[in-house]
Amino acid sequence: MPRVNPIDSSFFKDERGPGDFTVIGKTVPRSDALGHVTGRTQFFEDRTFPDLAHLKIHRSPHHHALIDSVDTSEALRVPGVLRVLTHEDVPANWYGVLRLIGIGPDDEVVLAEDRVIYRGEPIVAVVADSEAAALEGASKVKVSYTVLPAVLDVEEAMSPDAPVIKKAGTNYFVYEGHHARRIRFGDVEAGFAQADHVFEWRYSSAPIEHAPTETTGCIVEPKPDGRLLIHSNTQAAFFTLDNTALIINRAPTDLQVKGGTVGGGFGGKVDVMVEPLACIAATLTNRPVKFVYTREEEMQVSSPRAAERIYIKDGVMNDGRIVARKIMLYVDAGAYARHSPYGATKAAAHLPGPYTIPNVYADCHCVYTNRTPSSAMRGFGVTIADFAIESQMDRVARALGMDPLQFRLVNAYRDGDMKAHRKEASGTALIEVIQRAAALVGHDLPAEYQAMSSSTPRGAIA
Amino acid sequence: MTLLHGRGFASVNYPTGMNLGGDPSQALVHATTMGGFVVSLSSVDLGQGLKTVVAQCAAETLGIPMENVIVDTADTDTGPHCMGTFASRGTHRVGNAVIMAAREAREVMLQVAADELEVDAGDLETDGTGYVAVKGAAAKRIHISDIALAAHFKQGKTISGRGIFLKERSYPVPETGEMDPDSCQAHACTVAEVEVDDETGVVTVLRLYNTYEIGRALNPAMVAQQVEGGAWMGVSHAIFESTEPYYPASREHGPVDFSEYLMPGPGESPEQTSVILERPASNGPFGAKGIGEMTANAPIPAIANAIFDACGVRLATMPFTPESVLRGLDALRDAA
Amino acid sequence: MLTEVHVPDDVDAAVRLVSSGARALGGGTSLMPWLNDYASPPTELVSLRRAGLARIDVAGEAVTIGAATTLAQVEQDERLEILNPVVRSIASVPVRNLATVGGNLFARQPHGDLAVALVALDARVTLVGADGSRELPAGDDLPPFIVTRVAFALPAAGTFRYVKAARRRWNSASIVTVAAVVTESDGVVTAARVALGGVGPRVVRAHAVEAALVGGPLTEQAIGVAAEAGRSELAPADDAYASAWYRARVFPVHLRRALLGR
Amino acid sequence: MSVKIVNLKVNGVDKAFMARPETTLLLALREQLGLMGAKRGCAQGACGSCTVLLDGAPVVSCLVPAATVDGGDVATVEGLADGRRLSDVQQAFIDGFATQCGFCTPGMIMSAEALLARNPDPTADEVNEAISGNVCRCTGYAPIVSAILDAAQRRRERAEGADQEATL
Repeated sequence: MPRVNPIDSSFFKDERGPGDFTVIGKTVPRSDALGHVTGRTQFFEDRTFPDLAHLKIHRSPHHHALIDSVDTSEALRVPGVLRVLTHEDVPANWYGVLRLIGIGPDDEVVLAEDRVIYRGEPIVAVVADSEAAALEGASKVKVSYTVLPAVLDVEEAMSPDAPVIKKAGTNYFVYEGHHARRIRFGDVEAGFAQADHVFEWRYSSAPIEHAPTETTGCIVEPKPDGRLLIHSNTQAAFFTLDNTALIINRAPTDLQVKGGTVGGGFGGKVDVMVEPLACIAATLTNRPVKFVYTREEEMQVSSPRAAERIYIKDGVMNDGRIVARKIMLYVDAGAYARHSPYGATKAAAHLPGPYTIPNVYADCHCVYTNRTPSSAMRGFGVTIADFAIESQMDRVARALGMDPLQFRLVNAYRDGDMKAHRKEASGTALIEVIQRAAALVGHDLPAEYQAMSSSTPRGAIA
Repeated sequence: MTLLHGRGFASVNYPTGMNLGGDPSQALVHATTMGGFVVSLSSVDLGQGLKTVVAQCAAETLGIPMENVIVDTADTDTGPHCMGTFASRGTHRVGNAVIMAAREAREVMLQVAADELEVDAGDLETDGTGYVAVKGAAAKRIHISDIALAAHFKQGKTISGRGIFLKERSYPVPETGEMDPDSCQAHACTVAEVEVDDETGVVTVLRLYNTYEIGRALNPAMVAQQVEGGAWMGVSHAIFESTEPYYPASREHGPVDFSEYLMPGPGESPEQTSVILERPASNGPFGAKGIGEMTANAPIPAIANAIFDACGVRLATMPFTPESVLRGLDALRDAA
Repeated sequence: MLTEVHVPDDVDAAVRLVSSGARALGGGTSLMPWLNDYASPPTELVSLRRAGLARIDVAGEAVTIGAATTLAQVEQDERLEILNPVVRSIASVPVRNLATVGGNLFARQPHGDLAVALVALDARVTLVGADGSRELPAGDDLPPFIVTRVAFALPAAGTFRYVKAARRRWNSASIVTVAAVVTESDGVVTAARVALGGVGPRVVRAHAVEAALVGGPLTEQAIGVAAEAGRSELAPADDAYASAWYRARVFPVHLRRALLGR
Repeated sequence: MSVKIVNLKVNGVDKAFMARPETTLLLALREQLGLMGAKRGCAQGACGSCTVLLDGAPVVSCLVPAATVDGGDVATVEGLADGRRLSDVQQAFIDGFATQCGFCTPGMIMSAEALLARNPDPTADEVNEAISGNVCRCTGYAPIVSAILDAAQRRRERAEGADQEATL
C-alpha cells in the first residue's frame, strides 16, 4: 500500500473549495512503475549499436596551470583509438549555458586552450572502438604545464591581492556593474540603531554532489539524413539541443534530442557537458558515440551544489520583532559560471527568509575559485540560505529567551506584506504550517499564536 | 556513554519557478481515431512522476478516464518546447500548459459530440468514464471513441488543443534587487528529533515531523514520495555529504564513489510523520505549487537546532560530522 | 588494459600463471573497480574461482578457510559464529557474495576488517609460489603469491571481542576497528591479543595495549590506560570518512566498547 | 587479446556469447544478451544497480569478469515475471510507490528476491541489511523497505494458500 500523508482540510477550507475532482487529488498509480520493476524502462544507455564508439577525457591534474604543450601522438597509437579531439575541433569552444537567456559573458571552454583553472578540467577527448581503448588513449595524452597559484577560498578570491583567475578580469560575476546581486530595502543601519539587540553569526557549507544513481551521459547517433539523434539524460531537452547547436555550430534543425527518462537529476543534468563533444565525435567518425561519465567523474568533475558562506546580522527588539537583517552571502561558483549567477540571484530573492523585516540589506556574491564549477542543484540558492536563516532564528530565539516557534510566528510573513525584493506576498501559509507542526509534536502555543492567520494583516485583530 | 536527545525546528518557504529568462512550457493534445488523447511534450521526468501528473491534469480537464491519455514526451522532433525540469517548475508550468491544451481539445470534442447528438455544446458534460452526455439527461450520451471516429471520418475535424504557460521575464533592478521571479510559494515546517553520542559525536536523526503547504496535492502518494525522499536527502546533506570533506582548507580526499560519498543507508532512515495543507495557488494547475526541491531544505536547520538542543553544540558548518560535534563537545567540556 | 582472464582448475596452474606475471583475482572487489574505469598496464588475471580454494573446515578448535571462500560463505557458516559480526560489518550483501577471505588480507585500510580479526585470532596464512608454499602470520606483509588458506584456532568462548565503528550502520569503511582475544582468570587479564583497523596504513597489532592490559583487571580505568599506551602505535590518516584527528580521538572509546561491551 | 565463448543459463535459458577480457557479467548481459534491466551506476561495486543473482546469490555483476562464470546460472529482473504476472516483490514495489526514477529498482528488487528466498519472514532491520548495498537517491528507502516487507507477507500468504490447496 502506498504511504500517503493525511491532508488536514480544516486549514484554508474556503480556498480549497469542494475539491470535487475525478482524478486530481487521487492516488493514481505511477505510469512508469511497471517498466521500472520489470527492467523495461529504457534509459539513454539501454540501447546497443554494433559500431558504437566511446569517448573518454584527459583531464587536468592541477587546480590552476598554463598549458605549455599537448602531445596526442601516443594516444593516437593506442590500438582502437579513432580520433583525438582538442579545442581546435570545437567550432565555438567558448560558451556559457545561460547565454540562451541573454546572460554572459561566455566564460567556459568545452576543451581547455592555453590554461586550466580547475582540477579535472577537460583538455583532450579520445574516441575509440572500445571503452578500454578510450581510457587507455586518454591516459596516453601528454600535457606539460606551468603550475600557477590556486585560489580556493571565496573571501580570499574577492581580496585585491588574489591572483585573477578569470579572463573577464574579476574573480566574481558582475551583476549589471555590481560585484554582487543586491537587495536594498529600507534602511538597515537605522534598523540596527533602533534595535534592542544585534546578533551576527557566520554559516558555511561544503560542496555537495547530486549523486544520481545514473551518471550523466549521452549516445549520439548519426542518422541516414545527416542529422544527429542525441539520446540523452538531460533534464532539459531543448536547452541541451540549443546550447549544443551553438557550440558545434550546426543548425538546430540538424539535431534531435530524445530522453525524458532520467536516473535521478536533482539539477545535475542541466549543464550541457557531454552532448557537444559526443556530437563532434559522431560527426568526425560517422559512428554512434557514447560519452558517459564514470562514477568518479560524476563525483568529482560534474558540478556540485555550491559551497556557500553566509554572514547574517540581525537587529531585534525585546518583543521578538526583527527590525533589520543584513546578509553577506558568497556562492563558491568554482571555476566557471554555469548556473551559479542565477543561483545567487535566486538566493537574493529568497532573503531574508519567510519573515517580514522592514530593513534588509544583502549582497549575494557569485565568486570564482579554482575548484570544480558548481551549478544547479535541488533548491540551490535557497537550501544553504535556509540552513543559515533557520539556524539564526533558533539562536536569536534562544538569546531572547523566546519559544522558537513563537519567535518565528511573530515575524512570519503574511498576505499583503512587502518582501525585500519588492514583491507583495500572497498565498502565504508559513503561520499555518508552524501551527500544524506544533500540534503534530504536542508543542503548546498560546491562544494568541494559535489565532494568527496568514490572511489576516499584521497587527489586525484575528 | 550518554545519548543526548534534542528537538529542533525550522520553517521555510520555497518559490515555484525561478524566472530570469522568460519561463515557458508548451503542450499539444490531440485525439486518435478511437478516442485516445495524446499529450505531446518535450518535458523530462526525473523520477518525480511528471508523466503521471500531467496525465492526471489532461484526464481531469478533458473529463475522460486516465486510461485514454497517452503521454508522449521528451523528443524534440515531436514535442513542443519545455524549458526543462528544474526550479520546482514541472508540475506548475507543464501542468498549466496541458490544462490549456486539454481545454481547447475539450471544446472541439464537445462540439463534435454536440453535432452528433444534435444538441448545443453548452448543454454537454463529461462524466469521467468516457461519455459525453447532455446535462440532466444522462441517457442522451455518446462515447469518446464514437466522438473521435466522427471527428476523423465524418465531420473532418481535428480534436486538438494547444497550450502554453509563460512566466514572463523579470529583470532585477540592479540597485535594489526588485524583481518578480517566482509564481507562488510553498511552505514547510519540520521538527527534527536527534540523538547525540557524547563520546563519539555521532548524530542519529530519530524522527522528522513535517507539515507542508503545497497548494493542491494532485497525487497524494507522489506528494508523500517527494516529502519523504526529500527529507532523506536533507538528513543526508545535514550529517553526511560533501565532495570536499576538508573544504575549503584542502581539496584532497574528495570521495570518488558511493563507498566514500557518504549518505544515510536504509539503516539510518528516520521515522517520518507528515501532514499536508492545501492553500491553492491562483496560478497553479488545480492550485498546485511545486515542491520537488524544497523538501530537502527544512530538515537541515531543524537537525542543526536539534543537535544544539541535545548537547549545546552550535554547528554552523555543513555537514555536521561526528568530528565537528565532538570538537564542539570537547570545547564545552574544556570550558566547563 | 585487461588482456586475458584465466580461470584455472587447480592451484598449480594458478601459481604458474602468477609466476609468469599474471595477477591473482579473488572476488574482484578491489581489483575490478580499478580495471573497469581506469587505464592500466597490460594485465592478465588469474581467477581463483575454480581453483578449489573455497571451503571451510572445522575440526575441533582448528579452523581452516580456503582463500577463495567468500565472506558470505563465512557469514552463513554456523561453525564460524564468532566471525559473523566481522564479515557482516564489511561492505554489503552483493559484495560479500564475491569478496573472498584471501582477498580481504590484501584490502587497503580502512577496509580489510576480517584481516583485523584474523590478526587478533593469531591466524596463519598459507601462500604458494613457484618455489613452494610457506606460512606467514596474518598481518605480515604478504608477497605477491597466491594465498591458499588461512588457519586459526577458535578462541575460548566469550574471549573474542569485535567492534567496528563506521559512519553508517551497514556498508561503510572503518573509522576504528577493534578485534581482540582477551583471556581472564580470577578477574585478571592473563593474555590479550589486540588488533586495530582504520587507524593506520595497515592492520595494527597493538602490542602496547596488550602489555598494558595483561596482569590487571579489565576495567574502564585499565582500558583507558591501555588506550593511552596504544596511541603511539596508531598512524591514522585523513580520508573521505574521517580525519586522522578524529580516529585517534575516538580510539579509546571504541577500545573500551569493544573490550567491555559498553 | 583473447576472446572467449562463455555459456550461461540466464533466466532458465541457455545462452552463449563472446567475451573479451574486459567484458564483465554486467556488460555481457546488457550488450551481448540485450538484457538492460541491470544498470551500470558506478562500475565500482558500490551502487548495487547491477545486482543480479549468480547461482542464486546476489552479486554486483559489474565486478565479475564474464569469463570467470562460464557455466553459471544467472537470474535477472527480466526473468521474474511469469508472463504478465509479476513477482510479489515487483507488484509490491508498484503498489507501494517504492519507485521514483527507477534506476536502482531492478538491482533493489533482485536483492529483495534473494533475501526472501533465504528468509521468508524478515524483520525490517534484516531488509535494511539486505539492501544496504543498493543505493537509492530518490525515495529515502522507507517505501522500499515497506514494499519488501509487504512482498514477504504476500509470499507467505501465497505459500499458505498453496499448502491449503495441497491438503484439499
